[in-house]
Amino acid sequence: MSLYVPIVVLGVLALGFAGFSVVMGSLTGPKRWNRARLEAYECGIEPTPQPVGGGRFPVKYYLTAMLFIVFDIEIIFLYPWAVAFDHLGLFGLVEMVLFIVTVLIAYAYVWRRGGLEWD
Amino acid sequence: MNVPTTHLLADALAATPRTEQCTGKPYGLGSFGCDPWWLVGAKALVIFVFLLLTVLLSVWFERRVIGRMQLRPGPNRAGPFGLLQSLLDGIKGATKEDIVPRGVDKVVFFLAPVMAAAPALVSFSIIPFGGIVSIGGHKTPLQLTDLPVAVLLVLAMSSMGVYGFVLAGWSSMSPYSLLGGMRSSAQVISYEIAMGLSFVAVFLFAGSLSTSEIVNAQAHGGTYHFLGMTGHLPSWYVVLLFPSFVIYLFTMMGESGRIPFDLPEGEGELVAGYHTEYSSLKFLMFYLAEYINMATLSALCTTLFLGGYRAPWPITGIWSGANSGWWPILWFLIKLWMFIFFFVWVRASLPRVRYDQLMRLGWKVLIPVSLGWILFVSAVRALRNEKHDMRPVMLGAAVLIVILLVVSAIWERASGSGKAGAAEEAAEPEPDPMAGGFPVPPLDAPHYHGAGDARADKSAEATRA
Amino acid sequence: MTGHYLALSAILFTIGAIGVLIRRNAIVIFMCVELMLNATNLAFVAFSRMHGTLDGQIIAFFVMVVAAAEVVVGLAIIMAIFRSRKSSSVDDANLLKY
Amino acid sequence: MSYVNIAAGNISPPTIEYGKLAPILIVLGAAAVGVLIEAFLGREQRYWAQVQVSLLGLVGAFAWTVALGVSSTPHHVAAMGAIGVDGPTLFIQGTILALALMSLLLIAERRHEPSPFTAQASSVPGSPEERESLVAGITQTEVFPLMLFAVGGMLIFPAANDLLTMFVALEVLSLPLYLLCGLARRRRLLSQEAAVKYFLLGAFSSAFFLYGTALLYGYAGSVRLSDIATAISSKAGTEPLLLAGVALLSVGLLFKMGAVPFQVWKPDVYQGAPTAITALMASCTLVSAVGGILRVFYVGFETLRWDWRPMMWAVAILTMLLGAIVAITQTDVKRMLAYSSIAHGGFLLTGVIATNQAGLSSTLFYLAAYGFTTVGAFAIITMVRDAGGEAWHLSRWAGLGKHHPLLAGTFALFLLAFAGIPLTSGFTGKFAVFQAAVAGGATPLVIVGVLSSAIAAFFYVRVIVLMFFNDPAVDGPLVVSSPTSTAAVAVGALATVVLGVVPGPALHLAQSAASQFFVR
Amino acid sequence: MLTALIAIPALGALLVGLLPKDKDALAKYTALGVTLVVAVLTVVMAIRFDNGGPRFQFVEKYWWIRQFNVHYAVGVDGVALVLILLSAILVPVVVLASWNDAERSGGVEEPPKRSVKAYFALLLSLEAMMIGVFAATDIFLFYVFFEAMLIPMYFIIGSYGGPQRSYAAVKFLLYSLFGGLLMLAAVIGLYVVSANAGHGTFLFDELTQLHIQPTTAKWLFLGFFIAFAIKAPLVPFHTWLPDAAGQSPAGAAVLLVGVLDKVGTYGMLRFCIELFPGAAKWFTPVVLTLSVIGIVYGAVLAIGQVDLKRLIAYTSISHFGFITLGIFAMTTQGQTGATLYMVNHGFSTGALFLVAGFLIARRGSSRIDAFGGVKNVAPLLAGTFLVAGLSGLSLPGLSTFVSEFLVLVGTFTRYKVPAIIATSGIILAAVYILWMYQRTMTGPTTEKVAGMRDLSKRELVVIAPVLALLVVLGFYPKPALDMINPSVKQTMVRVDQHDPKPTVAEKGTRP
Repeated sequence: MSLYVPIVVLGVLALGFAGFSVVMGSLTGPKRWNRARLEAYECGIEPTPQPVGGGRFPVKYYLTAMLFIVFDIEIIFLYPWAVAFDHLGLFGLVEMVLFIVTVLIAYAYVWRRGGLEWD
Repeated sequence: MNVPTTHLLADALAATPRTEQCTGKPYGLGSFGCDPWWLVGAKALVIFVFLLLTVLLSVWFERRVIGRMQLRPGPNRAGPFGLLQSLLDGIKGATKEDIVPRGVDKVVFFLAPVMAAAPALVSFSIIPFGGIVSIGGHKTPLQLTDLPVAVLLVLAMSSMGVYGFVLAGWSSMSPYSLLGGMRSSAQVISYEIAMGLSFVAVFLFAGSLSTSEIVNAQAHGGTYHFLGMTGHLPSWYVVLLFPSFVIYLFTMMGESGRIPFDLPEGEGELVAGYHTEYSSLKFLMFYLAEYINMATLSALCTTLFLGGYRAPWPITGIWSGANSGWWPILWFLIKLWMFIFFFVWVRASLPRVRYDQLMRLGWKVLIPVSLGWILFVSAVRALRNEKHDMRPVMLGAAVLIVILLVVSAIWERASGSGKAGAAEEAAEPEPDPMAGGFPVPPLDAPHYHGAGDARADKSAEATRA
Repeated sequence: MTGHYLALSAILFTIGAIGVLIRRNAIVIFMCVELMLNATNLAFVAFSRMHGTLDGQIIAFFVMVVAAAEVVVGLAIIMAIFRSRKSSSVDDANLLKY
Repeated sequence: MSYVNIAAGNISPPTIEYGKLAPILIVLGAAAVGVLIEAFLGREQRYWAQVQVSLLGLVGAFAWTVALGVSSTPHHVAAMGAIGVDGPTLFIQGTILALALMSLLLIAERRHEPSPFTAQASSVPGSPEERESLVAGITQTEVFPLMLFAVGGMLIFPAANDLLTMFVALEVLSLPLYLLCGLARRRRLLSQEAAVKYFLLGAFSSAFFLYGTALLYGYAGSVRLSDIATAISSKAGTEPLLLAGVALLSVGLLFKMGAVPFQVWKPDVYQGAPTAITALMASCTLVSAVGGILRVFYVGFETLRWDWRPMMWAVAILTMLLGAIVAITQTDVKRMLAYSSIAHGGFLLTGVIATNQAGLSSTLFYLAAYGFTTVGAFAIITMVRDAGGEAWHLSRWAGLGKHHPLLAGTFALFLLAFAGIPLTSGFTGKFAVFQAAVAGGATPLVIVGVLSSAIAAFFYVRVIVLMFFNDPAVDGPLVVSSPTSTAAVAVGALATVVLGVVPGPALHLAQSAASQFFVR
Repeated sequence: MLTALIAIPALGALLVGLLPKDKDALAKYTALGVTLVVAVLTVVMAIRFDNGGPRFQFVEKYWWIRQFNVHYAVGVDGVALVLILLSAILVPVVVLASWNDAERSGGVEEPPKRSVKAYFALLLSLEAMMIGVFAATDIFLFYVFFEAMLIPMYFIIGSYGGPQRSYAAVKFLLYSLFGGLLMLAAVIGLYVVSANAGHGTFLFDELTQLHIQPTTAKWLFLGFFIAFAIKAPLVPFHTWLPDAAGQSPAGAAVLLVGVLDKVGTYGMLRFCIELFPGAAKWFTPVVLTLSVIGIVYGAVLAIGQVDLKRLIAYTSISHFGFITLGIFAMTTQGQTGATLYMVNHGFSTGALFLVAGFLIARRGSSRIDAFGGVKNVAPLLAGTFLVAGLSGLSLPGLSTFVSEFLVLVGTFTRYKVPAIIATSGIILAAVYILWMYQRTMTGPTTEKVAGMRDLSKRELVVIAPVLALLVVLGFYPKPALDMINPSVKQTMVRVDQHDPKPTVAEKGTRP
């Protein structure tokens, strides 16, 4: 575990710094109340009222997130395979080709069905 | 070890080279985890300070360079060559009013900048600055720590950072911020896939995910016959795995969210994206995160593709001591700043791309190309491991690649025109993607395919053509 | 040490299970299920440590994959019913009865 | 402990016996081809291409399974022990494939109006988008690859020799089914509701399965069934870890087959899903789930018999009784068959509890017999139609025997088979299972089984009464038959009669399949 | 030979079922032809039956389901043969009797729309099952016929019966099915016992050699007995019979009460007693009590009935009490009498139902008070009704007298009190039969009855042979008795305490 301790040390340092800065930011600056300034900034027009919870995300983003999950998981499996590749011989190659081809099939489907289109 | 895949993966993880821990010989994973606590603290602090300095410096650097490229001087008042400019900017930021708009989700609004900045800093803990040196009697590597899964840490931290952006956008309760946050996350995760894929070939050759091991693996490239010369070429993966490197460069730009891929904060459309509502030091935290990310990505690229802290080939040929002692830090910094310069250069030269172009590049070009490249590399390597004659294989692969490229180019052209056909009809009432107050994609809507109605037929014809 | 992890995993699993049983929003129920899966992952990794074999960690990979696939399918289904009914409460889904 | 300690031994590449796994691979391959067809073929050509690919895939896999069974004495583990290729497994897989073929005939049915499946699952029922797609004649063809994926999972599930593979197979078979459930064009809200319920409960139960797996892994240090069995027999006493693991695992397994108290999803899902999909679930999924239960309890927990048997007794008794009793009050024909399926699950469990070779072979036979009958029955349900789709309410079936004696007669045959009347396959199966159970010392269970059969007979008979002895409504439902669904009905009826009158060959097959037990 | 007897009606059923829709007449003639062929064949077989020969004759045995050790094994002894004879003779009679039933059934108001050929196909398949059930010497096969038999009967009652037909049909089916399933459990139990003894079998011959634990035997006996008691029907299980017989068309009622229910008593005699002699003895007091209750209870209820068919059905319950009494008296006389009683009851009740059917068809109602003074307008009808009725009350000279006498004598030799009580049944029988006759046939002719036709030729042909048989067997029962006696004696050998080779089970229950 000791390998991870330095990361924690640096992480604490980073969190401390960032937290400190954010808190300091609200303390050091001047406070001049101005009604207009507290509105959401929309280039000067009347702000659009936002529903609680920040409104809804366009569904495209969900789609992207789902696709990301699919591919990210592919990567999970690719890494150990890559590391052990030299030990696995042709077997490793064949299996991974099958695996990647499978993912590519899904990929082709999504592509053709417009899952990757942005407008 | 019973399940085949279990078997395979377990073996794979176990395959990290085993060395006695803390002997320092050979230099690798085994050299880590034996520092005394004060050394760990000192190293962490040094990295922290180093990063802050890098940010200050690179902000100045960027402005100067861009200034030069645009035939103007850039900041030159504060300090020699304007070096203190960015520091002063920071101080000024701290004295500005910290505006918390009405209606924001206060807790998240405060947390978001922290979540953006902190992970960026942490990534750097696994970047090797150099080999083993002696500090206070301790032999210790010039690297905070290393893990068997070091590169994953970087990916994990960049994903953590995304939370900062998304939450910033979400908590601001403003349409621009929200859209910026969403875009940012979509962009980062899209490019993260390609980035993750670009690493695979590196791991394949290095046989490890540990950064120090990867650097080591690039030291001894074996003997390559190059222009009739036999020598120990520094087998940097930038040479060996050039396509991976190129892909990484693209994804690096995408991940950093800088021009030409700075869509999340595209001023023209989104004011300032997810940090529109931020001011004062909170805003600076996002700023900080961006520049640290830039440094991290550059450092990672250096480590994975440019032999890390190792001196480049001609120097090692002349000077055998170039890779020992404290010298490697120099080589590392040179390479790092090369990349930072590259970032700046790109920023100065290229315009911002459109969002759909950005996503298209990520999803439709980088991902398939990297998958193909992985298949190719692994096939070649597997066949070489099995002692096959590589020349016909290479030839065949080359032909195949050319064919694929041509086909995909034609395809792209064709689907592009199909898209144009569809766009032509955009005036017609399209199915409203936000119908009923909730966005569900018409995944199967006629205009995506063919058949159905006249206009879809047209586009289908175009597709077939 | 392993015991603590296991206890935590059991607690998380129970929280998830109770959540599934008492919550009414389909998405929340679904998240509770995910919590259960992650509790399982924790148990696997803890056992893996205990036995000194890697199997448990590998299994965790597979569980993640499955969980991801479930997310994709589940969200699609829940969205479909949400569009039709404008509600994701399972109490409103009451057409099927004994 | 750090990574260094974990690092062990040399890596030797695993081996995979592709030949022995071919049936699974063929089905999954066909599914992948199906996805490609969806991606690259024009809308008009998709339907036929999909039907052909699915048909070829299933027939090919079936042929290969038969070849595997015939060519050599199958008793191997494949893929480093993850998949067992043995007699019972091949029998179950063959059954699943045959039943899937029949279900495919129903799924491929496109003669009814536009299609029983909605073209766009995401569109709101009755919305302009939906009408647009209807006018355009868009049909749903993704059901074919989805179905093939599900069938692939079903093939792996009973073959899986370790719990992880089993879990993955469970999900591979479940996830497409969740989606398929929500695709009904008629009665969409019901269908979507069924999908959500099935999904949430299914995910819930698979979490239990997984936690059980984790506990067993903690107990035995491996998820392989044979290792667990070894651990059970070598470690003295029964640890809480083991018992809790078995219990949680059983929850997941019993859920899939719909045993009480995990049956709640079944009626809802059977009712809401498109009938062709219901047929698939009622036959193939049940076969697969019971196959998995057989393997887990016969291979993994065999030595623990005395601990799980009481639990299974209770489950079996409750399942038989509840299924039979609640079915009586049903007015929806699919819902009634769902409860009937629950009751049949109870009978199947009787065979499992027998834990002897006869129990195994009789359960195998019962699965085949029940599967064919149930697909046939659901096929008939798709044929009896009203203006609003299938005539689901039982009252609409009144007097069907007057106008359509052949159809009603066949349905009556299926119902009689469900009830277990001699000379139908249902009787032979029930007899086999009960006989095995009595031989295995579960006589009281058989008594309960007999009682619940008698109760169950009531509602089957009621339907027959309705069809034959009641007067038809003036605007009675139409019978819309087509070659494919008629073929499914014919096969189902034929199997029901043949397995009832001359069950010898099939029984022989089941027995010789079971003669070697499961491979470890 | 036996296979042919089973196959011919089965094939006939298929043939009739496949005839074109509008060929009703052809269907009728085909059915009649087939049943006549079967009847002739059966008579031939009865003649060729060797009374002194082995117990089971015309034996056939093939593997059916090897995995279950199930054989297709048929063979007849005297008891089975006379019952087959009964069925084979009654079926053509019924076919002829219900010549127009199918069209007319379903209540008077309903238009004739039932399928004619289906009716006759069902009748034929029922005949196949009935012959099969008596011929089977493999218990599994017996069970299969036993259960499968329900289906055609169920459809006959349900489709062609009276206004309450579906209720009656369902009640009939569920009762029988319940009993059947209990029997199934017992059959399985029996098999497992035999398998545990080393050789799993369903063959009757081999099972009788089996030594069964007394407790197990009692449970198994109960399984079989309840099934048969429901079928027979014995008193607590009888409630389906009046409904089923009352609602079914006359012809079917004949078969239902005349033959189908005999399967129950036949099963008691053949299986309950022979397979579990010890248990049978142990249960004898209970069974005797039930029988006696049945005799009296059935008779009393019969007196109170206002519906012709229901009345006849209740008389049958009383008669079945006599049969079980005879069987469980465990004497040769009693059992021979009981067997003969089965045959006679088949004919006599058959005749009653047939005549009642003629009456009802004419009047359109089955209520007794709807008739009156029939003999004035239709003397032939009244006459046949009287003869049939008299056979029902066992008038000496008619065959039923012989059997009832044998039963009572046989019972008396061992169990005096039940026999004495049972005798009261005879008196009650006189009451219900004669009173019924008086109410329907005598007295002033009512308006509705006035136009009633007398028996037609067809009806005469139907009723005459049955009545003739009643008379003939009444004066000369020897051929039947000769046939029955050897089998019964063998049964007695199995059961009797003076058995030269007592079994373990018997020792255990010896008083």
